[in-house]
Amino acid sequence: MTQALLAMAQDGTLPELPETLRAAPSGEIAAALLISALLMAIGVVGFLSRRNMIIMFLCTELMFQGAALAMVAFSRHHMDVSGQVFVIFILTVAAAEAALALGLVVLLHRRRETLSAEAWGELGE
Amino acid sequence: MMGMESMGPRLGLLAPEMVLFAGAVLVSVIGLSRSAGMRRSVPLWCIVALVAAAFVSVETWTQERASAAQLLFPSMGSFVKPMLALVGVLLVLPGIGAIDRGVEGAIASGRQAFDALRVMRGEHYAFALFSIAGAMLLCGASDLIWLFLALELVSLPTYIMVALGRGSRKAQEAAVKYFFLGALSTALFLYGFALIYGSTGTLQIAGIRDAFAAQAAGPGIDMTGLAGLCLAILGLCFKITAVPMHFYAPDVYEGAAVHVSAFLAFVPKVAGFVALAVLLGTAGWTGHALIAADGVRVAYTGLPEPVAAVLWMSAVLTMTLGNVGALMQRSIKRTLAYSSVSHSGYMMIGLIVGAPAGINALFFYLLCYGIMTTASFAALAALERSGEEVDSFDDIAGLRVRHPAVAWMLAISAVSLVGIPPMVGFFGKLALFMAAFESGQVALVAIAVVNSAVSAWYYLRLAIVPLVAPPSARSATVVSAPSRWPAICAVVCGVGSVIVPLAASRLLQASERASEGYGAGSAVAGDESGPKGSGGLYTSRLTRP
Amino acid sequence: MTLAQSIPTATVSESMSWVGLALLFPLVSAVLCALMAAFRFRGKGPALVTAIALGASFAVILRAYMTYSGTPVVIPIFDWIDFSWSGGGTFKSFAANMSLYVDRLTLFWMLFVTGLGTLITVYASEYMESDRGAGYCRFFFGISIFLASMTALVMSDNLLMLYLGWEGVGLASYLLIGYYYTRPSAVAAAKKAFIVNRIGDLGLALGTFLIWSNYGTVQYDTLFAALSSGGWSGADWDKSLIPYLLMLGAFGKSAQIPLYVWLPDAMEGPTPVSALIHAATMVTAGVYHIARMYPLFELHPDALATVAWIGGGTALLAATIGMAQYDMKRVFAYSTISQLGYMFLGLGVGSTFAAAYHTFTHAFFKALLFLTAGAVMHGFGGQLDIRKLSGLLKVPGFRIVGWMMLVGCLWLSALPYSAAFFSKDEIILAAFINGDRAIPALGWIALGTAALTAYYTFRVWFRVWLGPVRYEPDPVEMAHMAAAHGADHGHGDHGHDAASHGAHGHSASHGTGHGHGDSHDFHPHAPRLAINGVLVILGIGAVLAGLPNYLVMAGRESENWVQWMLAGSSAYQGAGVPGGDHSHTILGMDAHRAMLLLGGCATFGGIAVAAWLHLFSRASADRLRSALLANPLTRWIPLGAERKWLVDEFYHWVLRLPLWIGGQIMSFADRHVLDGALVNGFGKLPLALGRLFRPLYGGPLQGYAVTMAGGVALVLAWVVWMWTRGAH
Amino acid sequence: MPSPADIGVISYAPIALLFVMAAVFAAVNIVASALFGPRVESVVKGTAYESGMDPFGSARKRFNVRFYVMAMTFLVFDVEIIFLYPWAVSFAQLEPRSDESLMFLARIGFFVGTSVIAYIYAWRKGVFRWD
Repeated sequence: MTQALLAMAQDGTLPELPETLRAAPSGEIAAALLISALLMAIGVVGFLSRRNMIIMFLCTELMFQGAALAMVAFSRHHMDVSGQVFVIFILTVAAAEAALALGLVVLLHRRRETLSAEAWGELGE
Repeated sequence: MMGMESMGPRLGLLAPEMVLFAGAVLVSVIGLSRSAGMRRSVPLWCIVALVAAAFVSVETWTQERASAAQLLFPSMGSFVKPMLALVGVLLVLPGIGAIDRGVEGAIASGRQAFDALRVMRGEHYAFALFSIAGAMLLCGASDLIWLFLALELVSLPTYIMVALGRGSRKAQEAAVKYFFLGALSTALFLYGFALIYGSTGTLQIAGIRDAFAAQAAGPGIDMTGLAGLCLAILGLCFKITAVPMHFYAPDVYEGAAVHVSAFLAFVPKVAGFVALAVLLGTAGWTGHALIAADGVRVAYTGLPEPVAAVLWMSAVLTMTLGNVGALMQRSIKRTLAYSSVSHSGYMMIGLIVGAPAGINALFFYLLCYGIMTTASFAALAALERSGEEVDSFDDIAGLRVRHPAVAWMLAISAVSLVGIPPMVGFFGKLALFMAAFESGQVALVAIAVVNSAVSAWYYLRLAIVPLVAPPSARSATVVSAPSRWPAICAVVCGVGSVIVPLAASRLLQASERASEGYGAGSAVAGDESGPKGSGGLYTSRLTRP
Repeated sequence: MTLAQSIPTATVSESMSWVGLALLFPLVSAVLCALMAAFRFRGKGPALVTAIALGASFAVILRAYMTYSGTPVVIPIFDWIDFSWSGGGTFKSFAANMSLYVDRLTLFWMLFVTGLGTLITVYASEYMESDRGAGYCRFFFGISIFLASMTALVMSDNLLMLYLGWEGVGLASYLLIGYYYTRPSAVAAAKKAFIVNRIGDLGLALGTFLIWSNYGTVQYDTLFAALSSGGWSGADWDKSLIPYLLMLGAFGKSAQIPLYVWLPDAMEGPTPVSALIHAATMVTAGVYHIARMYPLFELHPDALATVAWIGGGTALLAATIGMAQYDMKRVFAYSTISQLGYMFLGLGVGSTFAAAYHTFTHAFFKALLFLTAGAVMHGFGGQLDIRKLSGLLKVPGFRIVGWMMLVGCLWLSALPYSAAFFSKDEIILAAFINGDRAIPALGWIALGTAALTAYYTFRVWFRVWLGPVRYEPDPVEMAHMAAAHGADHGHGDHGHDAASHGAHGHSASHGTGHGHGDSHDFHPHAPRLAINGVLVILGIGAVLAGLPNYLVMAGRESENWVQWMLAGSSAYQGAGVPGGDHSHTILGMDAHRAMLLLGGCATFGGIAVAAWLHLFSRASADRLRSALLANPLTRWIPLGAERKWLVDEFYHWVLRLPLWIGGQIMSFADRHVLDGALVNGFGKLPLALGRLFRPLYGGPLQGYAVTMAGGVALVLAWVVWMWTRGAH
Repeated sequence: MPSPADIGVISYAPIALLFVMAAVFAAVNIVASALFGPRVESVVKGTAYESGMDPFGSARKRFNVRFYVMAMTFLVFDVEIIFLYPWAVSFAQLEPRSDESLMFLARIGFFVGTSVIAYIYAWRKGVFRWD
């Protein structure tokens, strides 16, 4: 599938962007990159500071989206559509991880009646 | 472009993965059968799929196909795929009899009706196959998307395997830690990929290599690219349990079922190292040259200094912290986890040395490590104490009296892990250290040798406690696991650690194919794989301050 | 022309690869024994399989001997290690392939190793039968592993494979000494053998490494070629170290001063093991190794003299200890050490022929002695104390055993015109007159030792076989066995627990109520066909071992067969029999004639003293002992000899105690410094770092995450900083 | 020719207007009912509405695991749809019945096939059974 999409992108079989939208001012790119970095940073901080595992998971999603946004921004910057193709796959994987996280959280909640990450500290030195 | 034309050879190279994929589908369906006999045959089909994949990977690999696929390491799969499949066969065995033990027992005794939602054997083995297939896919990665997806295909199944491998709370805690920290690391290398893309303007591995070469020929790789490489490396360090991403390993290995720990110690590690080799290959090691897209011959001057330094520090810290951590563990699984960390440290030497010698030695070491570590985990899986896994040194004290074979296999694997001749571990280390020595990494070799000596302390304890120590009250109640297969696996691996060295020369030669075709002259001069041809698009506009 | 130059260049022969079967057969039988153990096989299958495999191995060697053309042959089996690289401007290689090096020396050694191995396996099939089951499989597995390793050791064409075999025989020896692993003494003995041997192995490993680093090869043919082109130069300390390191390895394996202490304790193993491994074959590996590396030893001016002195000293020391032991097997163990000392003496004074010949004759008569001792032990409830056995020749069924032991004892005492006399004679003769290498002082020591040998050997025989009939089983053994039959019966295969040498089978055949150490009720258990047959064959073998010399004496051959077997090998001393020209004299007599007289005197003198003290007037032996004890000036003689000159205690206080104290200190440091500060410190590092950010997170999961993210942040900051400084 | 920025703002204006109207509509409704609605408290009125039945049990009770399983299945299949969009858009531009278009069809067929396998697996696993 990757190959197919990339092939389409590079063969030019994917629709071209409208001429007017192709060149983006570097200021906008920089802003997008800044936001992606912020998303990443907020995700990390949230991941470290929140106890609720669902929130923690949402924070990892935030990080993923930060990376995805950076992909899109760079894709625009280089006028290369493959970065955006990557984003589709990032979303898919994020969904798969979400399904996994959901299952895991349900399992844990049944065991402990809490979603706090603090509750899981048996293993260790 | 690389669409239609290169799809054919590439599909041919993907045959083993397809076999595994089909095997996974088959196994997951058989695992849901109402017949207990069918369900019991799941590991068998799993092994059949793996053996078939090994066979197919050897049979379908040809030089022409490999070079037509335009990979950075065209021949890597020729060694790594059979290795994964064959060690995978060994990794299947320790889980037999352990997965679904309670449920199957209840069904057999009639206390419970068959419920497809409650049996997990099919899933477990299907996930194992998916994970191995993911690691194989990495060998054929031609762009970052592929790399990312394959890495996730390796990881996601292992998260579930940890959670479901055994019903205890420890396993669930291990799953929590593994999953969340794994997601964090995924996010990190994903961001690293984004930055690399930003720096080079392409997701194609070959294109990235050309772009980096062009940058290196000019002012040097720009900061975006460097930061991206470092982030990606650090994110991947999670997969290979390297500093600073190794902290989860002891907890997860301890908490997970022992056969899952064995799996974690090998498959994700191979995946991580393959991915790291590919990533570092884009920046290039000393001594290789390539023809850049504009026809200029560019000689690599070695990894960019910050990247090399990060790898160097990480390797040293990984082997040292791993060994120091293992010294005083009371849990065997934690000891093995730390040992796994330290072995990653040794193997990182191979990454620093680079293609060809370092990468070859690295993959040979992975094979040796897979055999040795599977032996020790399988030996643990062959025992149990009042239905629980055996995990403390007390449990295995004087094991020779009641379980001589397992005790000897544990001892053999431990001695092999130290790297004492003539065991397989010695040859792994020999090849690795020799490669490092040749390339001038004397300090690194010295540190690794000192580390090996330190590691002898705890490995020999693993050998001496079962063989020499008097049996303890705890070890007297240790019994064999219900299935014989873990013990058989331990014996096969243990005997393998003694016998495989007999074929050391041949295996080394086989591993020497791994990095064949990398570097000199192999580049993609003037062909279409550089997405936008030559030009200013390669250089990022995020220039240095 | 140096010795190395006289060795013919080896030819590579693929067509002779069938010789590799000699290595394969024992391996196959080891695998089969392991399988039988896995399938809980309870019959005599393991013994049968092992005997067939070893017999086949012997046949292969025999055929190789028949078809041997006269020049050394290298037979590649498969490539094992073949590295080559260029470093430091030179091309280096490290090749150690699985190849066999077949010359006469190899064949000579293999003939008696596989031949005796087969015989002793047949003997053991009866001896070990009470242990049928897992123990039986384990025993023959060990024997097979031993034979495979010994074959690798002797037939390898390089030092690495030799080292592999060296370690393999050590492992097999360890396994078999500790065969009765429920007995603490057996476990301790196995450990002792293992550890002492490791010291020797370290020497061998270092020596091998130095050979490689100096001569660039570990393969015999290339090594000899390298030796013949370039001599030894005294300036190279590492080259001059090589023979000493190899010597250390040989002394460890062949139980010489200072590493002999493990061998007497090794008698804890089953008697066939003592006979095969610890008397006839494995302990001669050191002799073989020095013979094989003889060109290297010759290069160093003092190396061979050192070997001679160590060998002579060991011969004397072990003989004095053997005089005062009461355990039959122990006496024979010390006699083995003593005879090995003779072999090293022979090597050291430059007569490899004499050493090899003595190895050959010794293998027969010592195996015979051990097997007869084993038959006694088998029949009399594990009793080995010569004070508690007497007049056994009159016990029905033991006649053959007794006469065969007499043959062994006479041979060990070097009865004139027996095979052992010829071989020992050559050694002593060489010590007196062998040109530059002769050390006459050692000749006198060896001669004295020969008298001592005759004394302690016949001390055993007279005590045990003649005199009034008296015997009792060993109470410890019997109690052990009774316990195994009572309380522990349900526990595993009882063959393991009953450390029962035949007493077990005996008691089983006589119903319960037996085997409680009750000597009145005790019935000896006479050996059957397998044991008696093997004893007779060995006896004949011991007699025939003299044949090579008889043929020379009768003028039918121009040289001794053993000497011929050394021709063209690294151990060949071109001069032939020392003093063959009759130009040398000892005490004014012709050397050979003097040796016959002196040696005869020593032998018969020793036997006479033994007869007086232990046959005709046993009370006077006790009187002599108490007289010696009463006099404070002589007290140390019997006490010291009985307590083995306190060497074990010496090692304990000088080596083990400091090591133990050091270990305690290390352990303390380990617990409180390493464990306390370092390990726990590192272990807690992530949590401690995490605690810094305590307000930020909750739980260990995030503690790890903080460390991980912190590490990444640090690295990134550092990379950016490096980049701004211009590194990329 | 209008600048890209102009196009962006102008073309998204109706959507913004839609958002504003939606927000205002909701706010106005809530405020109006709070201001003008009659307020009669009673026990019956305070209970939860359960389609005319008397409510029982706690609102915080556990949900059946089937909900989660279903949710996860939905999530995964839902996301797979996004691969169909780029495919559909590019497929429309291919020449009908050409080799290339057949190849495209085969590729998406393979993709859908894997989804079908997953679906069959979920079905065999009993995810869709509600008992």
